[in-house]
Amino acid sequence: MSTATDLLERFGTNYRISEVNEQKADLTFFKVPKDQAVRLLRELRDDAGYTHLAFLTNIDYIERGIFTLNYMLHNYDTRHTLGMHVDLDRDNAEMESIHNMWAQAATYQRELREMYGIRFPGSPRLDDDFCLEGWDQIPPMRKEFDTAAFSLARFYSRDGRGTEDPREHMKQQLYPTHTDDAPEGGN
Amino acid sequence: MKDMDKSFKKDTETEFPLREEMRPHQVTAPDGQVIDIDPLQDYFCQEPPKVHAKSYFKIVEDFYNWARAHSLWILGFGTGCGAIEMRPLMTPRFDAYRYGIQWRPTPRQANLLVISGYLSVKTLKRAIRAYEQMPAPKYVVGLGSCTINGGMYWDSYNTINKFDEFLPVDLYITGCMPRPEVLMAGVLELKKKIKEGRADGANRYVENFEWYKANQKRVIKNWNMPDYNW
Amino acid sequence: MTFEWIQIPYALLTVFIILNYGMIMTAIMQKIGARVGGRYGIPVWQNYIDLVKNWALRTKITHGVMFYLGPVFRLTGGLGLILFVPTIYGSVMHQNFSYSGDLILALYFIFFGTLGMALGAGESGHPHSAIGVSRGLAQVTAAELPLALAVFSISLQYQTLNITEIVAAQQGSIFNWTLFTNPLAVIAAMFGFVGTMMRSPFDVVLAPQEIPIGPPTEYHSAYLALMQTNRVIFPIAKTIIYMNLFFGGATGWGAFAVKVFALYFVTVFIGVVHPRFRVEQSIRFFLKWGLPVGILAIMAV
Amino acid sequence: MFEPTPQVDLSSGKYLKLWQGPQHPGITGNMALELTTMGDEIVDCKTHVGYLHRGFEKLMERRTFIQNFPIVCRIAVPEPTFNEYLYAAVVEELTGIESPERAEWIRTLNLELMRLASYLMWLGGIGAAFGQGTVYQWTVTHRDYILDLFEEMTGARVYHMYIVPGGVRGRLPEGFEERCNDVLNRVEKLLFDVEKVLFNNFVFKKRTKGLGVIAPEMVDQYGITGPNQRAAGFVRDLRRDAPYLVYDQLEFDVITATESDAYARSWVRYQEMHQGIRMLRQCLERTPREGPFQARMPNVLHWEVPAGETYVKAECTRGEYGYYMVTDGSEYVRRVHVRGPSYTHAIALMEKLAVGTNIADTAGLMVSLHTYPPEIER
Repeated sequence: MSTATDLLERFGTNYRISEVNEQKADLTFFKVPKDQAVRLLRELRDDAGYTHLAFLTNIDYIERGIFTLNYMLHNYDTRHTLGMHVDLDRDNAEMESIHNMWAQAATYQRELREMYGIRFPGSPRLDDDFCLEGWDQIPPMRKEFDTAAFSLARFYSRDGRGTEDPREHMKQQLYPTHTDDAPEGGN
Repeated sequence: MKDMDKSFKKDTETEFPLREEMRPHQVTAPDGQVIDIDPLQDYFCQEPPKVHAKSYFKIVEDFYNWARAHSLWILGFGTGCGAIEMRPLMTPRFDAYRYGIQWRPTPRQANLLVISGYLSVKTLKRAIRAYEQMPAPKYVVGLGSCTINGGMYWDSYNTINKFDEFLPVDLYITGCMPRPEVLMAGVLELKKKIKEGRADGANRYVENFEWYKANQKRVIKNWNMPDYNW
Repeated sequence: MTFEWIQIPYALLTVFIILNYGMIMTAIMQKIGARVGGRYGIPVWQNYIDLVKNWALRTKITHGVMFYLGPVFRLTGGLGLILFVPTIYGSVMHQNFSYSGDLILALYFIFFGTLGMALGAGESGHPHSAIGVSRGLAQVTAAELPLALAVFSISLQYQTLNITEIVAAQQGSIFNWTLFTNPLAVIAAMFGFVGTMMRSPFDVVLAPQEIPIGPPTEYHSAYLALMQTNRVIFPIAKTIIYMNLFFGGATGWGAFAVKVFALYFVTVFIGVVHPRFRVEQSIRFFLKWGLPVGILAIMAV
Repeated sequence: MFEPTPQVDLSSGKYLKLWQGPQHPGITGNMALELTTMGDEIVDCKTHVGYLHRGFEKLMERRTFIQNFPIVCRIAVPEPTFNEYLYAAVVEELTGIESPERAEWIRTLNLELMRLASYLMWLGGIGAAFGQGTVYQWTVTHRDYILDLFEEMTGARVYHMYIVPGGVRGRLPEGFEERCNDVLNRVEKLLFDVEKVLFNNFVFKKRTKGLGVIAPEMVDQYGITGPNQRAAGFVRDLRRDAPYLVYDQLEFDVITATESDAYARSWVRYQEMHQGIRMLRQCLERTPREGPFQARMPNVLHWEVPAGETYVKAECTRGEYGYYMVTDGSEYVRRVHVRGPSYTHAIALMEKLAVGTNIADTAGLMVSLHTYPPEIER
């Protein structure tokens, strides 16, 4: 699509844009370094017409030790969506706040602070509780947090809930003779 | 759960800070008078709850129970997704008003707390407060499988799994989500229970007060309210 | 009129009849409202069951003396209104304690309950109560203005402050009613009537959405039962005054039942098709429409 | 643009802190507004959410792709179908499965029915928020008729679990068209009644006109989408701008207004219901009666979706609803983010619009923005 290529050519000289992925005609993902991100966002919003911040979220790549923030911008005129990735250090995640550019960004940053522990210095009400109240564990959306184990440990679970591996279960349902302890004539 | 380094944890060693308006502070009235306020002391009654005896005569108690059964006032508190099927219940299709059921907007005037679906920890705290503010013969109905054993959210880190550990439940209604017909059947079942005098959850709650409080405090970490909210 | 001891049981009988009539009638009105929405509605005896249930509740929490007295004052307003207004014209039994200046007393009692409630609800310390009370007082005051003007107008017209005499002057033919002899006053008074009956569009005081139910937020069990009793007595009592002043009174219980029902139905009829005003909007409404009509009514007389 | 809230000295005794919710009839769903009021006027408003937080995004990370499918519809309670569709669409895009044309039509029918049901619920809500309980009774009942259609079509009233990746779960039942048309006629009749009772009512006009005006320049700053945006004069509708399913073959108008107050927003939604009925009639007429309704699927029990990421969005009743999914080639999803339009409407926008309004208008303002808490916190 020409819009995405044009755009990346236009900003490619000033910004270190990498990993461009044209997912579909109206959606392009790319990556910029952390120090250039907010400057590029501002330029995209003010000069390139990407005025709508659809959302801001984070992907946890625990095996690589990074967080990847994703800013999803939309241009209403060309109807093109841009996903801007920014890598953060997972152990010391901190990012510049964009609450001055979009009003709803403050809420997203609050959520990321609570769910991943990413700091956004200067963002308003950042440390207020967002969804969780009295949370005393590591931020729950981080990959190392095991929600099932936590739930079993803290919220009393009732007896009688059986968990079946769907694959095993279906194998038993479909090919009962292949299992060792198949009931007689069961199908 | 794996033990991670503490840097991301919220600080639990120190107390969860009280909200600003909950701390003791001074208020200057418009006429210049300065008033000391300690919200946690002044706004609540610290008296522990007590068991309420039944009426002395059985026939009177039966009559009262009959009236209670036919005048169930539900607290208008949609705690979860089950609330969406409570609306058809109160509208022409099913019209629960026929059975003396109506919404009350304040817990003081309600007898029946319907926990409509999953309870997050944050809502649990409010549900407990609402329950404790309701006047005494009060009933709790758990709606949907999420209140029974967690349902779909059995492994969620923010929803409780077994509701009867926290409040005395009189009746569970199963389903995800329960249809209005089931709600109706459940309410009629509850009526039967009340008429027979078996729905005494309020007294059960008081008798096992310590156990319930221990369970509640185990889950609710920032307990910034008195033990019993009148 | 001289006082006789037999009047006391007679008056109590009146109150008893009105209480039961009110219980059934308000339930029927609720049913009518429900039918508009397409529902079947509550059973007609539901009010009795609710009353018994509220008496039977085991927990009773108080917030102080005034909290106790709030519903009591409210009920006093309703009862006082009935006791000093002749219910059935020409009947010795249901003449109650009517005397020569009872119209003034009735006007006072209409307001009395609201004031008492304000004190009691204020004591409960709930912010919603306080907001509800301030809204209620403001709105009732504004709604009373056209009523007061209409009352001036008809007391000028009939040259008396005695309700019995006003009713007597309207007997004979339907065209002797104030409704036809002084229509402006009736219109002004109906503003006050609709405005103080706590139904849409003037029920923001008790509105569950705008503020959870206002003054009675903290009331429960027996307190609420008292207020429920009042809630069925007081509108009837108010309707009786209107019936006496403007619609020729009632000469028997049959006429009473029909006229009160019809008058009460006016508010229900308006209520089911209108959303509610905000309090300052309703005040403005009364001042803009009710007040000029009231003044015109006085000028016309 | 973020504006710092005014510093309010609570100890001065002039202000009253008032919580509206979570237990409050005048709030949509289970959330809370922390209002600081002076007299009857709100000087500061803070939204508190999280009462419905279930951690969906975490739960989806530890379920296989097919296990996710029954739980996604629970994200937004009054409108589960949009979640089903978007989840299916996002998986289809990543795996390259194409759902057959018949399924596309049935999906559109399903989504539009859901939109109508959701709007009916909202219409009752706006009536109730301003004290018009009669409209509420009417619309919720008519919504129930639509739920009956859903039950016939999918087997469930609320959580249908009907739109699966690769198509839909079943064909339309026999005689569905007549029954659906019957319901549509009834709803249309109801809408004209509602117009008379609610939209022409002078009290309603007095209450809603001029309430909560969204200035056009706020739309992009706050990320406002959907009818809230169209009421501010923007002709933007994803169904027309980025057609998905079969919307490019349907005739409908994009409804806009310019006043951008609560009344205009309500009016836009009311008109969209009529457009919805129009589209549904076209769908009923043109849905293919023959052909497959499900694509060939791999064995879903060990279904490995290739690595990739994408974002799919659709126009739901409240605005842009989107699913962002990152996969890493395993049986489990790496990350799902659900973009709900209420996220910004209920928090950033509500906090801004509530300042300066009357306490009594809070409920109406809230409903006029059409927010559903469960999609905020998921």
